[in-house]
Amino acid sequence: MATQGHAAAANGHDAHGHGDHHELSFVQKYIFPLDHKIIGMQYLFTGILMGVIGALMSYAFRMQMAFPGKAVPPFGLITPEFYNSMVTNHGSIMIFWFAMPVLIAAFGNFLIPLMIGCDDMVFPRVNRLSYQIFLLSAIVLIASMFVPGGGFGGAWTSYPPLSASSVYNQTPYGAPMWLFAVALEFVAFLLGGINFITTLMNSRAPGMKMYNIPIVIWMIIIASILFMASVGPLIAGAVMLLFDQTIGTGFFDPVRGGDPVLWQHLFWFFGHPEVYVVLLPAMGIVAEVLPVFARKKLFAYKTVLWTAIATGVLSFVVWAHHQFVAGIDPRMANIFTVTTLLISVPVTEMLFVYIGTLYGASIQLTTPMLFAIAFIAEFLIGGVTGIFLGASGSDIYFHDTYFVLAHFHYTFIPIAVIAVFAGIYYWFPKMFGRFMNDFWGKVHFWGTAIPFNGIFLPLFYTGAAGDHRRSFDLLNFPELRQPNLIFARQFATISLLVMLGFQVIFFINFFYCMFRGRKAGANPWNANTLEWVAPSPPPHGNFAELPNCHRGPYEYSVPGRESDYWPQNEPAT
Amino acid sequence: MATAIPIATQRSATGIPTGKLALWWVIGSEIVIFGGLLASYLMMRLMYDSWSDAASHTNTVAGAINTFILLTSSLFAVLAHDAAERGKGPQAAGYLLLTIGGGLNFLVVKAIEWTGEISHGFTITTNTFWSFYYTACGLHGLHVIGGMICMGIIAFDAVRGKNLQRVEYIGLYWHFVDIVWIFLFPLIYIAK
Amino acid sequence: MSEGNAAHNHTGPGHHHHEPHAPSYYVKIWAVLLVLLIVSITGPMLGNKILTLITAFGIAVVKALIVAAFFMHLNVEKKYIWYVLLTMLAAVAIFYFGVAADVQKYNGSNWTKPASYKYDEDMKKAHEAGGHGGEHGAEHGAEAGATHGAAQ
Amino acid sequence: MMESLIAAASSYAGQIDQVTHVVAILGGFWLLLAEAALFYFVFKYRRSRNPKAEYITGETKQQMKWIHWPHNLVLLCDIVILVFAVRAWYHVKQEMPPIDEEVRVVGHQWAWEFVHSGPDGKLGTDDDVSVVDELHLIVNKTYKFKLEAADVLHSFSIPAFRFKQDAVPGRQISGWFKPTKTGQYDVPCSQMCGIGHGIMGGQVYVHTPEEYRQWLDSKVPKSASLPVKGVDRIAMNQGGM
Repeated sequence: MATQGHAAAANGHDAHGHGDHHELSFVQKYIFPLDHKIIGMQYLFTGILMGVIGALMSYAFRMQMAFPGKAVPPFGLITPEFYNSMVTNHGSIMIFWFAMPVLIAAFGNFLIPLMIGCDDMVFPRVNRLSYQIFLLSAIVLIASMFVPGGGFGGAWTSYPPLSASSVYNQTPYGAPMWLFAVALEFVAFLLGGINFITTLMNSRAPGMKMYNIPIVIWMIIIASILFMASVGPLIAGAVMLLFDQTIGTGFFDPVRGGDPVLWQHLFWFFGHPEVYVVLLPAMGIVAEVLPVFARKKLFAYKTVLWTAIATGVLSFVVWAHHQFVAGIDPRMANIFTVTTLLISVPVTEMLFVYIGTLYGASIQLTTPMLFAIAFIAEFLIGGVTGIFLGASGSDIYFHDTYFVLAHFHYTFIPIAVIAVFAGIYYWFPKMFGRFMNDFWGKVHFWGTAIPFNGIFLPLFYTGAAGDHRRSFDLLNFPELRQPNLIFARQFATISLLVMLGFQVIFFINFFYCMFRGRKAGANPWNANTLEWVAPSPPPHGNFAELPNCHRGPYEYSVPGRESDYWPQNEPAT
Repeated sequence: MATAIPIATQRSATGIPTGKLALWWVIGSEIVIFGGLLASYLMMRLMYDSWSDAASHTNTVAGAINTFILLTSSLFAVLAHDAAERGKGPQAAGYLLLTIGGGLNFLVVKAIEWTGEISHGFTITTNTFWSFYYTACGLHGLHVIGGMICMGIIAFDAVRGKNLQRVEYIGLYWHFVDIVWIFLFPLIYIAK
Repeated sequence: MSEGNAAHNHTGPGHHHHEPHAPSYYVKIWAVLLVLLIVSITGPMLGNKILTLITAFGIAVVKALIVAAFFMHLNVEKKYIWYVLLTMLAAVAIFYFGVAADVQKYNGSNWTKPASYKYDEDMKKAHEAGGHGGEHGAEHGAEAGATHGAAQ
Repeated sequence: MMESLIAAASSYAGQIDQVTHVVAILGGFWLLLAEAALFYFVFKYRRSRNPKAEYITGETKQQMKWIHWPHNLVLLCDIVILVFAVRAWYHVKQEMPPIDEEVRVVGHQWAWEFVHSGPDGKLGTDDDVSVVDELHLIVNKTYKFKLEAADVLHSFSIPAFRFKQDAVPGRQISGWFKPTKTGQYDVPCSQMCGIGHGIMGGQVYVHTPEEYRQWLDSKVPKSASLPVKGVDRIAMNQGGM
């Protein structure tokens, strides 16, 4: 490979390049860092904080759903405006300010340089800028809920004309601020994505060929490319909608020549690939955790990689299934049904590969492994229920019901919560040089995985019985006043409270073990990938000596070897 | 603050320098942004017969002059790259300044053109054709301004022979902005 | 040490440099571009719609390709840069063809767009009524927006 | 399965439920199979029972079969689902069967306006009966609706008919339904339409022809000339059934 020449030369000035990094002040190191790991932490903590805010919002509106008209401490009576704003911002936060920063930005920043064996991202300052823009976007979003008129309440899809005019949405400041925050966030992730892609393409350890790259890195890169190729129209659309809101253009006003359906397309052309933008990194995390604790090579590496790429390509031609009944031409819906059902093939294939990895394995049920297995088990449900919605015929009924809501929470919670926990428990020793407590980790696991089903299984039922989304009081509709539906809603809400309660254990465990946990060595899990070569936690510059790569990342239990793992950097003897 | 360059930045597994590779991805992401906007415009332009009447009010002469200016500034940008390639920093900086001059000219023509249109009552809210007109040209204009600022900084370094490879990168960006205009020109000014 | 020197000093095996051209080479390409520009401006004067489309958009594509190939040096760049750019263009094309069926038409299977039809008619009338469709259009727009909001 | 959750009161409710059931059976099969395999492996290959893992690359032809066969079978299931789904979709959204009556539906913030064709059976005439949040239909008649939105997006949804269509400002979207069971059903708005989205819901009353005529009589002003023709038409259609 052409690189090896340079990289070897570059390794020469390693000592020089990083010698002067030790005298950084606290502010330089943690507030304005250039180190990819610290920036990853910033994304992780900001993302989790936003996730907690989003979860508290779900508490507010789930209480209203279960006990309509009762005061919800500490919010008091939930007004429709407040309800709409909570629903809208919950959706936006969980996807744009929780799932994306944690799955792509936090894990991407932390893992990419470590796992491909180099000392940092290629553009540390762009990386820092990307976080700062992201932080600004989060601040703008939070602020948008406290301006006169309240936060935007037009759903996270923000369909005009409702979102385009304060005459309709009653939030003259909330709506533009929401949109501005989203646009800023896109800019942050574009910068981050360019950094990720360039780093992977140019800065791999010598010897790391295409099929030696760990799956999680591939997934983050594919996700970044998907994001970059799909977000453009929505950035343009956000500018157009912002002009509609603020200076009175008519891009989406039919009377003035615009078209509301255009926004739907601009939004979902991005919105659907976005699902895979967060799904793929989660799949990647699971692909890292499974082989380590199964002590077994990942089944069919190349299949996983190519199915991921196929999923990415297909994700560009399925977007209109979100709009089947939204006013698009019904003939187009047939084309999009075909593509939507097709995309189930690579995704199921990926899941079968993961299940196949467990065949003949030697499974240690550690906390990260439990979460990884739970991801597969729960995501399967999310995937299968998606077919009801992708099949145009049944979508006529299920569209915009709680069935849809339960379906995508069955995909997003495994993605953004369960897989993220698997990743945090797994890489915690690398992040902080200490273990998290395994017992409390398992308590947290059962307290997350079981109540989660308690929330959303009842919602499949209520959705199939006709509960439609985003109504602040379903008792306004006679068909939805049946006692068993009311019970199901209450059951879901109580399960939510239980699940939220168990997260407290996680936070205590996390922060306690950050400082007091059992110390971990460089490679506590006996894993192969390059991040475990660096000390725990890795210093700025990561490796004492930059590693070379000699083999694929999943060579566990290779016959004829004494140890059951074979690190990527170990030369063949 | 310590500004040592990470080894990551200096590696080049693809054989393309890191900065240049990143710039190609920037251009890739810009293609979809402009592509989304222009595709939206094109759909409505093709649907509404009346938009050709609206388009007849655009100033073809100004558009043509601006195309000429941008093409010429692209020539200067590539000459700057050529000079940088030969290690002639000050000469490269000189060409960059000429490119910036082209950008300024472009903006001046644009300003005159917009002033005329606004004084005739064609503002961004007049109707959706003009909304697209101002949004697309405005977004493009912002790219011109951004490119000029970066070019100024790079020219400042280039005089002293520093960071000469960046002359090429900013040139790539400038050519891309030029290409966007090459498509805006027929879309807005010529097809009537 | 600056980033620039670091990256630029690489003349290792992977880093290719194309042959430097004389400035006159670029000037020649520029001259070709100018000729194309003149053709694209004069094209519409012939008054043939199809010819206009060819001279306007066909030439735009040619000009863009010339700038990309010779000024951006894509002719000597690694092939996969083309693939990256073409992928992005493909995304735009997919977007266009997926959306045009709804946005670019007045009607389709079981739907029509009366508002868009009326808008187009009004615009045409305004244009015929007076040279300055602009001011009229502005009033119309505001008025329409207001009635739209209030009447219903 | 679906009928036990919510009434099926239109001619195509059964067909849409059929799609749901096909998906449930095929999807359920794969779901159970995958979950069973997953938990069986986790149980069987846990460390205490199987201390040494096997080395399987999953890239030999023999091993790839385990991916390829499910791959092909999933594809086959997709095609089956596709056939059912597209048939139902075509029937509900693209076809326009011979119609008996027309009704105009307009979504407002935050109420439905239903314009019934009135005694003369034609929309757009003086005797149209416009009612807020009440849609009155005759059982076993095929209705064509013309759906509009006055301000923002709404979604005209009748769960008991298994029917849903968004109303888009600037567009007029048509479709049809044929109620098959008398009774009273919800017509919620199921697309976010602003603060009052949660209270926006009407009722559809599916009447027998006699009940419908009574309702219509109560709406038509006595002074209007007796619209014999319209009533006759209804009666005639009734006879023809």
